[in-house]
Amino acid sequence: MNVRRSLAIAGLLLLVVGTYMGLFVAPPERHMGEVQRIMYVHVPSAWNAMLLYTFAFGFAIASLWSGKPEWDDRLVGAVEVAVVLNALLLVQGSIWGRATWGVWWDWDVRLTTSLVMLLLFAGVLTLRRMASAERRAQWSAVATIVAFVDVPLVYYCVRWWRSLHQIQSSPETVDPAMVIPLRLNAIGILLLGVAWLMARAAIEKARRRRDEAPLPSRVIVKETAHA
Amino acid sequence: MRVVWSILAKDLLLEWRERARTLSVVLFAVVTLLLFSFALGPDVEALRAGTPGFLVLALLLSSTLALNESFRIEREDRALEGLLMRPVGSMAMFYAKALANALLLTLLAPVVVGLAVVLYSLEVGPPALAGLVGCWALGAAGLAAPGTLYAAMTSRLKTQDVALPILLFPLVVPVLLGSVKAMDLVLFGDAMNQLQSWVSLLLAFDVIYWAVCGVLFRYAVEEGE
Amino acid sequence: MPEGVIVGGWSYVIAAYSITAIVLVAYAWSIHRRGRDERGKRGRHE
Amino acid sequence: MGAHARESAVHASGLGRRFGRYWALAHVDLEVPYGTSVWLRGSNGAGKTTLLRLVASLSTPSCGELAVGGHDVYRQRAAIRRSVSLVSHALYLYAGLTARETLAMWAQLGGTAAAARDVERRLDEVGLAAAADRRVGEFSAGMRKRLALARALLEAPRILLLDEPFSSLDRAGCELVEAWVRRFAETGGTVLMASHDHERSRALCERVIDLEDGQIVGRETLRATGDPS
Repeated sequence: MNVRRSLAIAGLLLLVVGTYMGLFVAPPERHMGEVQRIMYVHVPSAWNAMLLYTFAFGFAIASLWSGKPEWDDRLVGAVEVAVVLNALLLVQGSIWGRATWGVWWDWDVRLTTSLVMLLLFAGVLTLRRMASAERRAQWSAVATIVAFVDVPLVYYCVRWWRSLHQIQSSPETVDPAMVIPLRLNAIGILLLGVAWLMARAAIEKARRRRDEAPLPSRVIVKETAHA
Repeated sequence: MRVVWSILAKDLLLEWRERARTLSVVLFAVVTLLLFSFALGPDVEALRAGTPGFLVLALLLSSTLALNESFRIEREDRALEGLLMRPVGSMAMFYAKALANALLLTLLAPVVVGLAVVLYSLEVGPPALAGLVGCWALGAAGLAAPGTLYAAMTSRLKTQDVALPILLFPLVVPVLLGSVKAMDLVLFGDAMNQLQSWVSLLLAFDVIYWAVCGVLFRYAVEEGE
Repeated sequence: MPEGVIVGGWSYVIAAYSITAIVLVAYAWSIHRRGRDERGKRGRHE
Repeated sequence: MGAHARESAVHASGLGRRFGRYWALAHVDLEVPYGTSVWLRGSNGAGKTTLLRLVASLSTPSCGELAVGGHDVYRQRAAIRRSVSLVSHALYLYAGLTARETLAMWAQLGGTAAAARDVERRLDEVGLAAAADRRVGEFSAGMRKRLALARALLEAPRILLLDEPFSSLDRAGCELVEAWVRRFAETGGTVLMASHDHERSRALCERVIDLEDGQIVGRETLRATGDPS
């Protein structure tokens, strides 16, 4: 509880500072002007969604390997938080697109990939809800692994399908005044995300416990022999 | 291997015995193709340009029918559980079921591709036809692997008719794109020599998912704690 | 990429940041509420 | 107890299975030596089917130990399944296959040449020789049951699990099952069966386990192992 709370508070603080710097300290970008400020929340959302999906993938493997339900708790935490960030990513990307390309949606590689990714992992959460208790953990892990493996394939196929987009700009090539808010926000969302992951895992664990009735007390066995 | 073959033979025999059901999958694919044509209006040029997309969508939509059907026979008298009780190994079971599904979906190709050639007055020679069927087969294989894995899970659910498509369709976006583009290049010429990269994308998807799903199938069919 | 600088655009920035803030707060609240519900239910069962 | 595990066909201690909030089986301690026939007695919902499914390794225990033929149920499912046959409520039959095809496929899956040669004999034994080439879908409930029994025989198990073997069978069918279980037990096979047919079960089995609400409430020894009534 304490770890979770301090992570959340630290994350929030970083996020506030990063956002302030991103909005008011960092200079506007050369071509995109003020619109570029969306990047300070957009890119961190993307990084963290990917990172949390990767966590989920790791948890899925651990869950199948060990059969321990704790890994499944963490898995649902990671997937759920990542799906929220992923949905945000799409909305931010769409607003950015409207401002720079003049359309809400462009079949851009990363935007399209993140839409497919959202559908894939929303599918994991749906399957989870439909599965019976005995199979829930295994099915969630299976679906998570299958979905995660798909992400690079989707990325490459969309890229080949429509390869007319800007190349990824690495933080080294941009102004340091831009790098700092970006990093602050990235770490802020990461800490917040991990705190949520833990909170969500705790909820799942509590739900599991609630469904576990205590073992009934042992009855006395009557022995009879006719031999 | 022998075990894979005997389960596969059983599936194919049952498929043949219940050919009325199998035929309904074929009919469904044909109807889908027709509907796409009506939706796009009678402009032959536009229809012709859209052929690869229509073909792959017909395949995709009929695949969920075929996949659900393939597990209905296993669920009816819980026969899948009977197979589990034999020293078969879930991997062998997976490959048998997935092969049966891939074969069945591939067998749709001659009918649906043939119909498309007639409907959209495509001018194709034997090499192009072979190419189309080849792309179709690669796509069918790509659908069959994750499709078999997911159908094994969703066949236990009351919501199986919805569950399978919402899980499967986003997953097979690479298969869809890959086979549409590959068919497009086969049909309308491949000026920049891109066919190879699309075919290798399809192959990569097939290889990865035939391997991964084979390993994971066990967790889809065995009961956990 | 278009030439020149995009002028204005603050409204897009504000929209993006507000939506982000709303979604993050809403999710935090939902986690909090679900956690509280779960603790409440457990109390009743035991 | 642990030392006996190797010699017992079934060894369970503290075995439990939970479904959600409900314990279908709890505190089950069981020691079944090879060559013994055990009758699981109890009303519906007492946990008989759950116990049989656990022993068959189709279901995973929620707690406790379970070894079948000396193999641990958590880690050695494949080995357990090689030595165990289950005839459950669901008969695991494909409606579209004929009786002969069903058995032939099962023999192939088992992988033993002896089983493949046995197909005709087994069909004859359960009185389905005349119907061998008809599809299972056209069979009556009794015929389906007989086919499932023939299939279980084909698997040449060391341990036989029967869930209500007499249900949906006519008199002749029941007698067939009785003769068949008796022969299996005489050749050293181990039987665990759940049944509501008191008379037949009492005649067949050496021991009785009473189940109630998921727990063993009584054990009865009817006669010494291997001693025909």
